[in-house]
Amino acid sequence: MIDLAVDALSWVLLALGGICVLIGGVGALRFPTFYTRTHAASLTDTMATLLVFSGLMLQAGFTLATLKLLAIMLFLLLTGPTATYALANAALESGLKPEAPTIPGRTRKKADS
Amino acid sequence: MYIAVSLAILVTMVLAIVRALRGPSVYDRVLAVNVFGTKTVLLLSVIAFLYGRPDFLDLALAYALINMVGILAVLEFFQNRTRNREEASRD
Amino acid sequence: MKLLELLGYYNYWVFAIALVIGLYAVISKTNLIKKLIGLSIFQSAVFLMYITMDKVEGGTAPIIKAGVEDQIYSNPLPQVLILTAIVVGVSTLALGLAIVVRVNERYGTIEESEILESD
Amino acid sequence: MIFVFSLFLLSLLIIIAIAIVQAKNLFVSVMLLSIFSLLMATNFFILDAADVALTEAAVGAGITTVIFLSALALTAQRERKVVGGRTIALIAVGVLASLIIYATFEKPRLGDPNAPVHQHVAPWYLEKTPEYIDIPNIVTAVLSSYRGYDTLGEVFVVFTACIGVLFILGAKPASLRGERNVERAGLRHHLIPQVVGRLLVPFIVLFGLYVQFHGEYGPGGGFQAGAIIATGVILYALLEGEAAALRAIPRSVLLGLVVGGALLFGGVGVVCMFMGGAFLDYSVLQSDPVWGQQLGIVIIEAGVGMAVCGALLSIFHAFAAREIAQ
Repeated sequence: MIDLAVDALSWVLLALGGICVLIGGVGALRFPTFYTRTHAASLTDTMATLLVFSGLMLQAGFTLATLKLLAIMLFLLLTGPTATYALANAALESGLKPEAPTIPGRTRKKADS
Repeated sequence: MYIAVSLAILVTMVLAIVRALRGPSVYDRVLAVNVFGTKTVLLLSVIAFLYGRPDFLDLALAYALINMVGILAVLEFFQNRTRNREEASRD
Repeated sequence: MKLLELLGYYNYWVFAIALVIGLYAVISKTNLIKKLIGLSIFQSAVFLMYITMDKVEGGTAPIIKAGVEDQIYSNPLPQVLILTAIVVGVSTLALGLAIVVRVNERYGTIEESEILESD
Repeated sequence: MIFVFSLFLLSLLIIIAIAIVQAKNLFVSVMLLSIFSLLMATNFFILDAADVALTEAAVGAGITTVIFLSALALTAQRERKVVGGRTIALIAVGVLASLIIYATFEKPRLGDPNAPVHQHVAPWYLEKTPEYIDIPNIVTAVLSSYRGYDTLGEVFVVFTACIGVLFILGAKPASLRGERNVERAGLRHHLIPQVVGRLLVPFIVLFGLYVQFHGEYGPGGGFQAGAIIATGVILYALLEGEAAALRAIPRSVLLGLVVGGALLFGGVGVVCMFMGGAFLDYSVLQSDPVWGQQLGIVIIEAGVGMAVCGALLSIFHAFAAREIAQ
């Protein structure tokens, strides 16, 4: 019973993680400017990592693999946002201005008012 | 379930590659490299479980640790380039 | 099985195509760094061919699991050759880049055609 | 199912390779090259080569990018437009590709257990390693014991390449502008990479040591460990500036590592000869031949790790010093 519940929970986590990965990937492709794309990409760095690795850890049980998974998850959670920061900073320093895009055919009423 | 997750990761890898190929700026390409790096770590971990050999997680651990070095090198590269340009314009 | 048979040649095809892409960069690009990049693609293609040869159907990496009988293991020999070749590859690449850096200091360019003109 | 992944990843590999060659901006090429390396490592992993994948990861994720970027900083970043000569090259490589693909139909398909490669010495290695050496990782056993000569040769190639880079880049550039010779600060004023990076450096070195000494039991060994530890020190150099890294590990220590590692490898071989065995036959090192083999492998791997780590770091410092001097 407990086993089944743990299995089901890990599957739910894995599925949610997969969905997060996909959403982040689509965002990194579809968003209009560089800085918005970093925002989308960071979703795959943090939330997806958390969900997928939690799911895998539940599957692994109490083994050395769980410890390794925990280490990988922690390091990814540390390095992912740092790398994104470094990249955004490099772009800013080299003179890429964060500007709101003007999309033709679409008026941005809220921003104007 | 592992297969579904790895398929999702593979699709995201393709999206990242499309971003890397389309650009438009060099930073977008570096961003794609970064996304691709994290996705590789995820994929390797899931494949290790799919194979049933979770003791091969060392590879994913290696990538999780040293993926950032390349991006930091990019930051330093741009920083030095900007500084050199400033110095050149001041001279 | 059918799919596997098709894939069995696919790895070699990828090897062939990646090899000639690298070769193309080496012979047709005049930029010296681009040539070195082509060379490393060429090198990676060769690595891929060797590693493709080591795979045994139903096998696993050649690390003996204690207490498991009649497990099939992949061939360790190509792995040994390629493992050392990767590290050697990066150090020779660095040597090539060092020469390119000196060429740039001497001639002020890394384009092969311009170097030949100025000589 | 795993083979479908492999098919997919290999197709991506081709696309990336074409994009690398097509890109006019060399920086973009280098970035795509790191995606190429990631894909290659995943493919190696799927093809059961965990050791090779770990090597590709250790080298491709950090060191290759760093060395290429240093070289780009010292030269031009964009490629000039080329005219002519394209068609002949395209035809030549097209013919070559079709010839190779035609030839592959003679090859055994992927995973064929009856392929000639699997008939020669490999079954002997797989069967006799538990008896003669008794370590689980056969790749390490073959690398350092059965084919120790090869590995010694490779270590000397790395050594020679390192000496070559030091000779070529060590000479003072003719146009050295004296007052510009300032110390680069690194990324010292970036707080977030500073904090996270400082946290990571000891873990990277620790993981490198784990890979070094766990190489007999899992994927790993001297080559991977050397590259990983070198990456850790390079991270420190990026964060604190190159001079700080040189203060932590001076040039003399690096050279000592390179020379000492290569000498340690050769020295073990000579000691084996003095103790009555053949060159690099570790069985004579202890009274029990299996113990002797294991002792020999541990020492050899340590030598390899020292030499690789020292060589890669010396190369990095040679490029970085050139950058400051210019």
